[in-house]
Amino acid sequence: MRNPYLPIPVKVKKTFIESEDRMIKTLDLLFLNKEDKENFEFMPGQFCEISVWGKGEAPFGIASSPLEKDSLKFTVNRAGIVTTALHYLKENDELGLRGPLGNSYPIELFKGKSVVIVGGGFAFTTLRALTKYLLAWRKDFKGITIIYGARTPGMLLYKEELKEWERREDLKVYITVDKGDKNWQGLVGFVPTVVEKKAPSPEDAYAVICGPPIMIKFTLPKLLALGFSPERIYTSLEMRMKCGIGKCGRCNIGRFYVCKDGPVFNYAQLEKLPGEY
Amino acid sequence: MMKKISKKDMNRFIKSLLEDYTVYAPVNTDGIFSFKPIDNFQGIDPDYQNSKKPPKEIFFPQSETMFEYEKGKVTSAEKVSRKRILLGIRPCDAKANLLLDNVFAGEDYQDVYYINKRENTTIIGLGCRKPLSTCFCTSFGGGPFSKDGLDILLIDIGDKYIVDVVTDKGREILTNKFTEASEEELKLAEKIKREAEERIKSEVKIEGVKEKLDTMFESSFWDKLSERCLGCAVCTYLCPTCHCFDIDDEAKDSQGRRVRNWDSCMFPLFTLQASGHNPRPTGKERMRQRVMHKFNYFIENYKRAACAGCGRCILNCPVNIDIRKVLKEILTG
Amino acid sequence: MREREPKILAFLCNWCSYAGADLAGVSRIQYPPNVRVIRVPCSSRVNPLFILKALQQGIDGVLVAGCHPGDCHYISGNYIARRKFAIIKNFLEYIGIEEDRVQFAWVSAAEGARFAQVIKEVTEKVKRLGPIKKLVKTRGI
Amino acid sequence: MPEVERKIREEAKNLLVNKKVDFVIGFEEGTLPLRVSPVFIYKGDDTEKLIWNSFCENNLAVYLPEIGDKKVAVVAKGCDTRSIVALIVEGQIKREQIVVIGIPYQGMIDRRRIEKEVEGEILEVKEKNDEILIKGDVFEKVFKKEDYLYSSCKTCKHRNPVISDILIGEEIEERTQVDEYAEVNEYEKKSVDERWDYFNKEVNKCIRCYACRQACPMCYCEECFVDNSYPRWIGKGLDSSDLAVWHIIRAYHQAGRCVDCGSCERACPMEINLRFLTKKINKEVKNYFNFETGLDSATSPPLATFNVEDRQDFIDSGE
Repeated sequence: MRNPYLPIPVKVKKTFIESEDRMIKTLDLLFLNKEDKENFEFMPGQFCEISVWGKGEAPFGIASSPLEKDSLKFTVNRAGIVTTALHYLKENDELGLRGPLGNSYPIELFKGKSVVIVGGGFAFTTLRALTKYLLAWRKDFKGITIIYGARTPGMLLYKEELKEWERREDLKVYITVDKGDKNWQGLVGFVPTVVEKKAPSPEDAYAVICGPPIMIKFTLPKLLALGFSPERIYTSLEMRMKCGIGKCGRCNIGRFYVCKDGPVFNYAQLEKLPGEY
Repeated sequence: MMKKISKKDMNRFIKSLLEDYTVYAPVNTDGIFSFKPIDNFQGIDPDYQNSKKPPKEIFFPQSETMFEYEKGKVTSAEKVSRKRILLGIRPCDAKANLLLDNVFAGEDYQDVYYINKRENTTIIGLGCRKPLSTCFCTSFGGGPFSKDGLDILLIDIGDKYIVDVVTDKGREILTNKFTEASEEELKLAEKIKREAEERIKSEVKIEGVKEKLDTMFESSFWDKLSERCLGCAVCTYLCPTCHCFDIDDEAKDSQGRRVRNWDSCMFPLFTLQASGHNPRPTGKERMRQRVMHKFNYFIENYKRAACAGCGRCILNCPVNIDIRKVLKEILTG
Repeated sequence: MREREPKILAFLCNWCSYAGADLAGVSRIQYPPNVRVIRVPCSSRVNPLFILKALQQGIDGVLVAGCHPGDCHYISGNYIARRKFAIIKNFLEYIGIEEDRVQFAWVSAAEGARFAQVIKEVTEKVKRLGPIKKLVKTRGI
Repeated sequence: MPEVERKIREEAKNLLVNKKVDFVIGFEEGTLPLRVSPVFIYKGDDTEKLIWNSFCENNLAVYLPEIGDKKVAVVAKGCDTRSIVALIVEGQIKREQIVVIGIPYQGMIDRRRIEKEVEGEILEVKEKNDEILIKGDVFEKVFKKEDYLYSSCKTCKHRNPVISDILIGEEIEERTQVDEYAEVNEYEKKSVDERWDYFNKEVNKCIRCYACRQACPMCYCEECFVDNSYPRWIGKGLDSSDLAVWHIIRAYHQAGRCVDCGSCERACPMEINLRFLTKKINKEVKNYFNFETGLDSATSPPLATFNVEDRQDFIDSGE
């Protein structure tokens, strides 16, 4: 019987500071054992529990796509003990990893359809994984629209990639900030407003939305007004998690455990659940 | 299979088991019973009603090392070094273990810590001759002499026990001191059983509770119910079916151990996120979660309520919140 | 067998006792090397939890030292500290922690020699008690 | 119906009907013998639920820091009123928000002691003057109330409410002769190792349910030190060192704040002798600062203030 609580060893390949306040960092990890690497199969939307030896364990969405070779990325916002410790790590430091855990974005459903990706702040991590995945299989999908907002230009994640995506002809990218700076030439305004203005077509389309609760709260009605049905709006829930496998109880909402039955849900599902998230 | 054994021989039998097994039995410490490993056995204390802390802790200890580590080198503590006997547990708690099995040994992820202990334990239950007025096991399909979840059930008929051997695991430990019970003795056991069952007066109606709760999430009932609650974890820690836990590292530098400790949905910290957001910010949501989880969500997932009717939460709540009353109010209110 | 040297933790207030320790140092006054110093802004900064945490981790004795009454850089910090220490010290003794495990002293910036003397006395007392056994956390921290 | 109970209902009804308060916190019939349950009454008609007897053991002041801007009447014994004063002193509640229904009382009955003295389950209880009649399956027994009071009630020197807006019942004569620290003094005579062994035995019963903390009116901290994650002071398991630190600091944090109502001990499912800890703290607070909690709302809590002349015999001052 495999012990689902035991982490497998990984090490830091690279670290990268994402945000101007230096509070968000991306870690790229490598598996220490070949068989662990081979067994590690995941899809965008899933998450892992990362152990920092001596500090503890915390859950993080996987920010890289399974199609990125030799890369397993996690973007970490510094908040508590584990995230602070993660920020102090250097190349080749060893860590523990459990996962992949939870469900993923329903990419099978997206095939042959358009996808609208709406993200805010540092919740863009698994959306990056999703975007990379969709772009790798670009022809399998119709239109792809990305709407992504952050407080300031310096707080946007994956800046280089965003630029690259903006240059591409086969996807629409709208980057917005709450407050620009002197070099900012893009959109200024909150994500819900941008969604309303740019009005991505709901026709044959799915929407995936991740961000702070307040953003989701105001974006959701806009998407519904545009004609997206609740069954076609997906999101990933944030909950305090520990075990990651539906035992420890804290991420329980209704009959579901967010770690095991989620974190990805559509709004038709969420409407039937208690609003405790 | 019905056998019998004299109490004297029973004591010898348990002592002989100590050679190969770790035997957990109810131990009286300053008037409070708990299941502890024993190194001698002189019979069950006549004052024993039930343990304060439920025997779930034999499989799911309140504080348990999952593994030790030194940097990346991880040594798991999942193995059980010795086989175990759990002696004297009450049928309600045995039933509760079956409910916990759903969570820890269900269809998806297997909790090896729990399963290893469970599989390596033979459970000898002791029927309740004198159930308390707070006992309501019969409301959940149990009873003072229910055999569910037991390997052996003991029925105290005075100077001897009638030994109801329920499983092969139970049969395996028997010795030649266990002899066939006579017709008369079995009749006496039946009588004792009947009398005990008649003593259970707390009938709690469970049918319809789940359906009623389906409609009650937004009800003001939860405000009313939670206002007197102090927000401690007595009800959840003493509950034989509550299974929530926290995972914590106790370490110095990069060397230490990962521990899991019981946790409770009654604590605000249970769901508090690093951002400061708490999906269950007040006592109302937390009380609702406890009741809903036991009598709605659990039923939806596993077809039965997460309650065995042991009455511990009733007896020990510092402000006398009585789950029987709560369930009644849910149905009638 | 050689006796194990006790480990002692000293919380020294920045303005007086730490300066006193400094003076002892620059004056080359000898004192036992058993003390590890944590500099705190004021003796009132010392939460009794700090003391307990130290004992939990196997520190054999704790000293808290601050300015003499009336000399506090923050006017009244040491007066407040004195009240806290009165309670915690008596309480720890009451529950069975040996009296000398936790000690308090006033040492001014001018008292280099006195600092050395205090450390000497504290060390001797703790040595007499032997290694700490109570309250020590044996697994993790 | 006892006179006190009738008066409580009457006064509560008046307060609610005349909209003097938003709700009344009192006691209602419990579901078990020897038990009552705190209750919140919002309507005049519901005041019939209110009861008063020798089992009203909870300190209802525990609910007050949570009332927000509501106006609340609370049924309070002597110790409870001192908690209310302490909460006012610490700025947790405003005096004008609270209508204190004060009840002088001789003390509450230690239900656990009674339970331990009978064979089998108690099924019925009657209170009659100075006596408690207990009935079970096969027994009937009479207990003299005075002999079965909670230990905190037995040594209580402030049985009359220190503040009250409505006083129900006659004031009773305070006991000035009891030695409230007798147990502490006895304990102090033991050797240091004996003391540690007892302390250790008691705290090792702890299951970290925090009922003691939750039952205490003074434990109103937004986040308790044991729940801090950064720094994380102690482990959350059952390590006896962690249990010791939890109980040391819990008691220490009560310095100058504990009214010795005994709620923590009654709430504890493991029956840990918690008062032997807080009582020592109270003794030293009295000793060093001549302070008793909750007697007046003008004096600052002793650990929030100082006196230049405070004793410092435990400090090496170089003199």
